[in-house]
Amino acid sequence: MGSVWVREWRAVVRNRSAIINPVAFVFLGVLLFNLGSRSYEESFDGSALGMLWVLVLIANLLALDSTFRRDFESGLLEQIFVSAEVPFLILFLKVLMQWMTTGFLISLLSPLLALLMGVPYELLGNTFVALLIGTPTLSFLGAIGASLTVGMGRGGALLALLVLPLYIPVLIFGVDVSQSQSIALTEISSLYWLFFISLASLTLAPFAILLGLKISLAMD
Amino acid sequence: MDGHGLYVWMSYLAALLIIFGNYFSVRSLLRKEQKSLSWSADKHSVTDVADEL
Amino acid sequence: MLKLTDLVVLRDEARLFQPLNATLEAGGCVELLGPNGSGKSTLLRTMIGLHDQYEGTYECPDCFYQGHKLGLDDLMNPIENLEWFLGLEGSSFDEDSARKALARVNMVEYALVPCSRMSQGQKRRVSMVRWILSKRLAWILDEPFTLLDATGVRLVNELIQEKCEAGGLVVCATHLPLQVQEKKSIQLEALSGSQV
Amino acid sequence: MKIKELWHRLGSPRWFFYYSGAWVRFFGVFALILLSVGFVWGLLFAPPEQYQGNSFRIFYIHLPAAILCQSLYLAMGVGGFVLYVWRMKLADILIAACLPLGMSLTVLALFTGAVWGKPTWGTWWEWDGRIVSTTVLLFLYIGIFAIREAISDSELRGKASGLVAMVGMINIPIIKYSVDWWTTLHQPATFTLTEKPAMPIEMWLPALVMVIGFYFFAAHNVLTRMRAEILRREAKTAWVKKLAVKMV
Repeated sequence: MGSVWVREWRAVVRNRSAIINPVAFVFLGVLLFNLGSRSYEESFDGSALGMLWVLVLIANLLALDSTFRRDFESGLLEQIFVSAEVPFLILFLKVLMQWMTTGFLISLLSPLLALLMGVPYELLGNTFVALLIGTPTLSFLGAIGASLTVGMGRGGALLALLVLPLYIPVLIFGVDVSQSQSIALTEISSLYWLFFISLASLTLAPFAILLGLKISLAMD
Repeated sequence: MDGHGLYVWMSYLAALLIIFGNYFSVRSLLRKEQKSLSWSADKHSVTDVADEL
Repeated sequence: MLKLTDLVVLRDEARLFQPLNATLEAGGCVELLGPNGSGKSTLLRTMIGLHDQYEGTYECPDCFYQGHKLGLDDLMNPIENLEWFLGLEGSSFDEDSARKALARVNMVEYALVPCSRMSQGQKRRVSMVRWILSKRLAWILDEPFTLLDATGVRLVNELIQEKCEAGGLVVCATHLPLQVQEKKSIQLEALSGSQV
Repeated sequence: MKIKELWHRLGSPRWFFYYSGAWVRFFGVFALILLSVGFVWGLLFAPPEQYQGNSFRIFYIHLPAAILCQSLYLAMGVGGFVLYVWRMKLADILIAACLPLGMSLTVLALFTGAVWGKPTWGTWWEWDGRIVSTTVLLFLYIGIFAIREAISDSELRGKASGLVAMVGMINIPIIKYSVDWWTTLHQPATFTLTEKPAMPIEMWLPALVMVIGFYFFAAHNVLTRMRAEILRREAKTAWVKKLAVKMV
């Protein structure tokens, strides 16, 4: 099992564009948003946070297709299904790595992003926590869609159609947590929900991903 | 209908449209299948099919 | 032991060939012949469980599978690829035997070169190292001669011969008959269209 | 034991085809009666509502459409579950049969909602919780439709759409809850006209007739579509050939 971890880590580190692209996309999105719509007179009204979350959602969506694509096309995925004792764990690991390069990295940089969006200082902490808890859901639910479309040459539009409706709760609760005045768990129930959704998708989604990949492998 | 007639009629017409649309599409689907089946039954002779049974 | 009983593989609800019956004891080798589209690859994928539309039954031991896709990560070098694969299988990895096996396929000087810099034929050779190191009882090989030069073809035959002598079991779909001492042949005929 | 046996027989297309025939006729006849009664009643005889006047008559269409589009999605989700647990091909046929009707009823629910909204709220579209959830439902339907279009192998197509339907079914309550949450945050509920508890019997009775009528119509529609699909898929089997000989 150790060598499998090592390999996943190497695959992430050596595929530098996969690390840079999502983060660069969010920064560019922030830039465009400010050029397009920000007016300096207005005080902060929360729509900037919503926009930031939408950018994170789309950045994740754009990176989703590559979760399994390279492994599928090179035949590593079929080796995993044929030879591995527990494909489940390896797939879990893969999605986790996808999260590291998208959601996790973006969460780490979120204070900077939020400042660029004009979010007041008091909300930076909340935004960070909300992103950190909310983004794993995006990766895991999204990977279900990716597992089904990986066998189709270009499944981009279909992937968006399958996945974006499922992102709605994360967007709503995430924005709400980001905007809350306090971060105490007892005071904001949306944080509970964000937690719940995250845990549920972490535990349930891998089963669906397994089934989806089996379908894609049988299509081959 | 105190000025709301247009809205009410629009809704009911839309409902009728969708009900009949679905009804006829399903009916034509069934007809099509039955037709293609009886056509292929014509092509095989009846005894031929009886042998297979 | 490999055992196929009235096995028919379906694709899109259509049978691909006539029901197959075959038994293969350990130490045996079977070559699967047939024109394109006769269902060779799909039969192999059925035996390893990647394709599950079939009628009849089959028994198949733990397998090593080599499909059309090589299963090598372009970002990694052969040593890393092997380490990953053996970890996947749950067998132990040591670099000496990996290098020895690489020498066998004449690729030892590429041990630390990322696979992205190799030609297709060279990648094929590297993938053959996995056959050698795999601890699985059976090999399921899908057209192993593709893209190989004459020495490569000879090497494949030798490896299969050795596997059988060591008490292994080889199923190989191929267009080029195997050059081994004892083999069974199964000829698949493509069925025309959907005869269910 | 008996129920188990019945269940397995239900999975056989042939058995299903034979026994669904009578049900189709039953549902068809009652759907016709109930819907005719419901349409005339709702349109002409039900009393106008106190505040909304005659535009309330749209409710008799809107309610059944909104209920049915959710029920049909639920049926698809359950179909997906059955497909995976019992590997029943009939479940795939069920999913395929629910899809067009469910999608068109979702559109109908959205359309009547908009048409109803204009005279009552003064706007065609409001970012209200129920409207948003129904719109999301429409996208979930489109997703299943799209994935069915994208996969050519019939068995894999069924499995993939069953998986998507199951995932959607699990997510729908969460999506609904989150959207409701969002609405209450952003705008205090200003219109709760349909949820007035004391609706007089002359008004909810036609609604009930319409809902049951729509259910019967849906059953008729879905079963007939399934029967057509069974004939198509099993066209080469002996029992369908025998049937075809009878039809000639």
